[in-house]
Amino acid sequence: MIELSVASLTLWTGALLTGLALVRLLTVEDLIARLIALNLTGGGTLLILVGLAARTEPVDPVPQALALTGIVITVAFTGVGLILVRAVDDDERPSRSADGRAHGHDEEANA
Amino acid sequence: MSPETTVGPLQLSLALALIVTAAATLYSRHRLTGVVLFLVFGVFLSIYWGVIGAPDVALAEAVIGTGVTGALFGYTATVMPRPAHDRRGSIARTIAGLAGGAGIGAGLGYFLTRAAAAPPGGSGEPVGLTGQATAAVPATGVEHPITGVLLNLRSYDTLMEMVVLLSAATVAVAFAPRSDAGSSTRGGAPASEQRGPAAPPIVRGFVSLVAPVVLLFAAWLLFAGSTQPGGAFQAGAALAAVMILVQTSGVGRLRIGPAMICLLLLGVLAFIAVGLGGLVLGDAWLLLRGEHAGTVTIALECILAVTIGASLAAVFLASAGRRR
Amino acid sequence: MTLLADIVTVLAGLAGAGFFTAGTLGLLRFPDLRSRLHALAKADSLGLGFVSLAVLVQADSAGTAAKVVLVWLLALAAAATSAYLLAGEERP
Amino acid sequence: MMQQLLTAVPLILIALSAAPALIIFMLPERANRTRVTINVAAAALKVGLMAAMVPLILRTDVAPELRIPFLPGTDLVLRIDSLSLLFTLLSALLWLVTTVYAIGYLAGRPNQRRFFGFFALCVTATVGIAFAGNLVTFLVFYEMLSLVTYPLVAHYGTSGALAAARVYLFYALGGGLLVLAATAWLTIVAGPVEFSPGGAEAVAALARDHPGVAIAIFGLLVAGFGVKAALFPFHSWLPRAMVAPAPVSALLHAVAVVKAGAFGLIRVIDDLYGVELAAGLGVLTPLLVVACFTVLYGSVRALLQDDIKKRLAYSTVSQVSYIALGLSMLSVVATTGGVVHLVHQGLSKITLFFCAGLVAEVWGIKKISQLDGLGRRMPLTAAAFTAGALSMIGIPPMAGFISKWQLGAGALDAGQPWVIGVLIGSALLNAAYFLPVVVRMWFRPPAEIREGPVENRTRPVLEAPATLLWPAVATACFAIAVGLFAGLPFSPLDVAGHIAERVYR
Amino acid sequence: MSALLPAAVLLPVITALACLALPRRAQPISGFLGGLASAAVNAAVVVAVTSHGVLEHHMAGWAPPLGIALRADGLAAAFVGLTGAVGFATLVFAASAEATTGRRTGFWPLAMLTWSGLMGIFLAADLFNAYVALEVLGLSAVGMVALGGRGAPRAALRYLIVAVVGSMLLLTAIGLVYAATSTLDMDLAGQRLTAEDGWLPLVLAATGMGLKTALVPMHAWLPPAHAGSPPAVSPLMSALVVKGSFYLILRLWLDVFPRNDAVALVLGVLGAVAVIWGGVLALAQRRLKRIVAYSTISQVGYLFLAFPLLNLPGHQPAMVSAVVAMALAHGLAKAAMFTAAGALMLGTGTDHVDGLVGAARSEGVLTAGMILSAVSLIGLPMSLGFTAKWQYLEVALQTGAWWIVLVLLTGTLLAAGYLLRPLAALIRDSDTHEEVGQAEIGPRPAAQRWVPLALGAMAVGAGLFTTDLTALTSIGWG
Repeated sequence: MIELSVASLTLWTGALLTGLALVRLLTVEDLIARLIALNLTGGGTLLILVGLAARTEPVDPVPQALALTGIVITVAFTGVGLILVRAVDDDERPSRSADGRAHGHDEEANA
Repeated sequence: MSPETTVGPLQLSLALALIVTAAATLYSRHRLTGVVLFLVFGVFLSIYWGVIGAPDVALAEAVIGTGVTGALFGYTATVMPRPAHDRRGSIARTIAGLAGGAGIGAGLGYFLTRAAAAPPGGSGEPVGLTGQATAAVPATGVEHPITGVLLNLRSYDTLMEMVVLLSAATVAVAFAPRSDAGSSTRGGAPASEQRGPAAPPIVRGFVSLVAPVVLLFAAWLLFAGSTQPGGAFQAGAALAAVMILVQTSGVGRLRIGPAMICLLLLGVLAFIAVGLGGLVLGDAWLLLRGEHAGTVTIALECILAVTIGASLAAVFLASAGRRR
Repeated sequence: MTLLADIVTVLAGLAGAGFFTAGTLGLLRFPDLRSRLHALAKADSLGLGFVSLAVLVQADSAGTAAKVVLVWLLALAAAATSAYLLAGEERP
Repeated sequence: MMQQLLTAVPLILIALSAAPALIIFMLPERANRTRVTINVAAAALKVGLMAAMVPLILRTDVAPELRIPFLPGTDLVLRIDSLSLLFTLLSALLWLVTTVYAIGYLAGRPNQRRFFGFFALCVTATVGIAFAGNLVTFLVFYEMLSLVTYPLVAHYGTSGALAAARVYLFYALGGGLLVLAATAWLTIVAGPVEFSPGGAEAVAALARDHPGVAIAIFGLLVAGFGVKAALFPFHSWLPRAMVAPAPVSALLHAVAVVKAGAFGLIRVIDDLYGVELAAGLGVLTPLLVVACFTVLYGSVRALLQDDIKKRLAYSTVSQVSYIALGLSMLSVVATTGGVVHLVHQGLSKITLFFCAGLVAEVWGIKKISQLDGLGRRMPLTAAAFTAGALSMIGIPPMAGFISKWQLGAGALDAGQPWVIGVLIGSALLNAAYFLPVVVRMWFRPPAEIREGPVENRTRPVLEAPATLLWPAVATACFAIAVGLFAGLPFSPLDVAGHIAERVYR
Repeated sequence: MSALLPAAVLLPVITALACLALPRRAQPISGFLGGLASAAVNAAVVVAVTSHGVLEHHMAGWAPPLGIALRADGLAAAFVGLTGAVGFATLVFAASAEATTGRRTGFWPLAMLTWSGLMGIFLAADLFNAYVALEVLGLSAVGMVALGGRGAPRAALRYLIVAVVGSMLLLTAIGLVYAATSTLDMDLAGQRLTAEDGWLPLVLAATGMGLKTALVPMHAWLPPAHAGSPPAVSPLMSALVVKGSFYLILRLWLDVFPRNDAVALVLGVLGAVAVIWGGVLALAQRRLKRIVAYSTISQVGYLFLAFPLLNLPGHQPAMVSAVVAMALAHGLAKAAMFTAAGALMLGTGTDHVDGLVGAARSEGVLTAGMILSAVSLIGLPMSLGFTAKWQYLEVALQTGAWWIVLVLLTGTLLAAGYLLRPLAALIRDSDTHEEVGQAEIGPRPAAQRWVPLALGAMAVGAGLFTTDLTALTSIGWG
């Protein structure tokens, strides 16, 4: 096969992934698709992170720990993102939604 | 699976598969196909991590990056009504998007490889901290280097990471569906959320079969973490999977109530307690050396796993709970 | 002993691959949801059985073997339940 | 102990004017009585303290000073020298008088708390400007003055008042910015520079090495201060700001704000560059030309105004330029004339503004054409107005004459005879726009008044209430006294002479 | 002594845990007490740094490059002090009324987590640890913004996406630095990083942090997020959260990345554009909170304007103290302005400028607070804003950067323009009844009156302590 070290393959995949996802992130307006693109960018960045540092024989444990932390942080952000998507959906859907309109006066004040 | 230094057919095909599924997910026509393709992408990515010799990251990607995130996306996409217009982007826009993305990716890749290829900073010592890290791991009371780094060498990172999860959980508590808005019920909400249609027997059977196995798997992951890939995060995610399964199948009903909130607090509190203990006994925060370091780490991991599971479940409830 | 194991692995592997392809073909060709479910559930589960057999033989310790079998059983249960649910959705 | 006491004096004086402001802001709106007592007591105390300081400062030439670390390299310096003493004495005296006048004028009107609070803050700023020992401290109080006078100009809250106040603020802030840029540049090029009589040697060194930079900085400073001193291109905010209540126009636009600009010019020309150095750089002649032009331009515009306060405003524009005129001539007598005109113009102009306020308040007269026969209706006010007007024209023995005489002598001494022509011309113009008013007041039958309070119209003689009338009369008497007793020691002329001599030493 | 540093990061977390456990009624009390304790610890850190110099704590006993270190030098201590002061004042403001914290629970725990994230960034000496702290800050800030009224969740979502993209750019930069220097500790990386390795991570990190600090081309997300969030959240966002990502790029610029004039010039020019464009946009706004939000964009421009001057040899200590003074001045003044705006909005029900006419008559103290903060934001004398601009001017004039002098002066006039218009409306009380009707303000609790005044007074009063601030900032500096 073409001589290409694992590290640079990971690097290239990560870079391409991040590029693709970043462009789509800026163009799509459906919120869930945007969050998916965000996750893909996260995956791409972690690939780059480990790809950059993966040139020692047993892959260097420190970047792996960083990648692990990155994954957990991405899931935390995605979770909050989805909660907000639901909140946006409740706000902008004209039909009544289950959680009542508290603080009417505070409501239009912040419009 | 010791990683070959040169790229074999498996790695190449996986890399290609990753790029193709990513493109398909990003430019999928409907929201649900996007989510399903995202799951497929997650599976490929997990395998890819395993193949290039990062088993821990592979496991984490599988359980958290694909498992829990997939569940979150899946349920939120299905519960939310489909938007009026679906994403009817024209072919030309898709091609342009793909070309643009590939261009930026190629540019980034070119610069990154050039930077990575350059010999590391003149100090000439072996690249990365592999040597020093593996040398220091025995002192942490845990054999597996990754867990050693995560829970001892750089335990402060993990503590801050737990704070990130705590923050997500707090947002979940704030946005919990009114009926089970945890400890701060403000006035009775309208009809409390019913359980939905009674679960069909086969589902109940499936859940009662699979749930214990996954719980066992979570426990195994936790304890395996000290010697081989595994650890608190993966175990926590498995726990969350069980909770999500129970909630969605309707077998049981979870609320973000005082019990759940207590679980949310436990992990960070325990970590800070260990940190304080390290300061009092040793002379630095989070100091964990000596013979009983291993047992303390394991105990801490158990609590962390429970909290991570509870946090992810809370986020699931807040985002995917039925509104009507 | 290992020669026999290798032969079993190759054969079981090929059989598994064959069943998977059959399942996918079924998915593409069959007209409605139920027949597709039928093809997928059966062919893929069988295919997975063969693949796990192929891996089972190579397993170095009883523990790993038990885990592979566990994987297969869980996959079976999951396939059955999801097929049932999907079928249930589209009541005529 | 003596030295320690001395350093505390500047701080005490500033605190003396700042404290009433804070207290007034704390008091509720209706606490009129306490507010009045605080104001008058603080003003009287300050005048007393300043008067006690005069012999001490002039004779023993000690300059109490206070340093507070402020910026890396430059400190906040508060120093009392003879010039700051003269200016503070003037502002303290007129603050007392105007406070009495304002209490009468605003009785029964809303928002008095805000008015008197910012009024006291404005005087604090003026005192701060007087005591400033270096350009940075001067700038701090200069900008504070702009900010604090904004609510006073916008006091009535009408859209007209707000528009005028906004114009005023932007002119003032623009001026402040020019001074900020110049100060920063000067500090970098010549290091932290302090005011010292006869000019700072660091500035002299700068002028020697790169005169271009020194001239540019001088230009910026003069432009920055010229805005408040209402020099020609920057004067248009002054007439527009006449929309403010009478006490505000009186104190601010006759004494505090306008004089702050003039005071800035004195500090720059006398205490920063030094007159000889400035002359050497050739920057004085352009300033002289601008000053002369403003003098004439102000007088001509005043001639065309029918509204009393507008006419007085343009007269201020021209009169303040006399000070600039005096400063930009290389002679001790001219500088003395410039400095002493600061006091004389203040006293005379405040009398005129007081009378304008009186007339508007009692009879509702705003136009000059309605002033016929005022002598019969309000004899005392008319008399005070006449005294002020004569002083402005420069008729002996009034205060105005003394300073114009000095300026004339200075012009001869400095070898610029054409300036005398300008002085005579402007005196004629002053006469042209003041004398008809005086004549109209005394020798014309009283015109019938349409607007204004109805019940007053029929009454033959109606003087303003005491609190309004006596301040006007008092300042008129001061103007006369200052003119008559100019020769005495410790008179404004004597102090100005003392200052001028030290500049030329 | 150095054990104070982790305590400063973890104490807010413990308070957040307490607040999460308590019902909404009890949260203000526990939050207030926690805030008090955290502010005390912050003050202790500042005092410790002034007396003992640079503090360093190796977490878990491992020294860098293996372990993580927390380090507090003068620069960090200044920002720690700012967080203590503004954070505590805002918590007092939030405790005054439940309406200030938005319509959902969750303000108190999220506010304390934001505080902890900020401390994590200011005290970080490890690159990846700074990234994780930035994430703590980002996520809790997104949570807080989302507590607002109708448009808040959408603004929060947009802010979330901006925060994640910014962090990923930073993560890539950290990966590159690690690849080049095999260490994550900032000082060690700074020593080993060479110029040709250093430019790409610098560009990525600068873009990422520029995005999170809303530098001009990437500023569109800030106004809806800061203006739409609840009254108690906006001051935290504009005064502190924005400073977190700026501090990070400043720290990386000074400690890690080698000198790069091209990037410095680009950041400087973008800063200049931000000052002007932010000012112009603020002029066009009709709602008070939006004016203050766009003012943040303009003031952030000042911070980035310093980068071209930070690079020049010999001027670095002076310029660092200038940037710190500007950041602190903006922090204090902006917190005062937003708390005052929030209080006015709660009082009159709207934050439209015409709806606030004549509010000064009944809310004199509040208006005084706004006037003082306007003085500092415009940079009028005596205020910390003035002394900061003065230090900028001095360095700019010494190095002949005339365009920076011009931007500083125009910025001052613009700030005067967009700040004085709302203030004029407040002061204007149309007793002559020819104007728009008078605004009736519901009675404001004491905290909502005195917090803006206290913060405004600090913003102006701090001007007198500029020499002490310069001394503090230069601790631990070459």
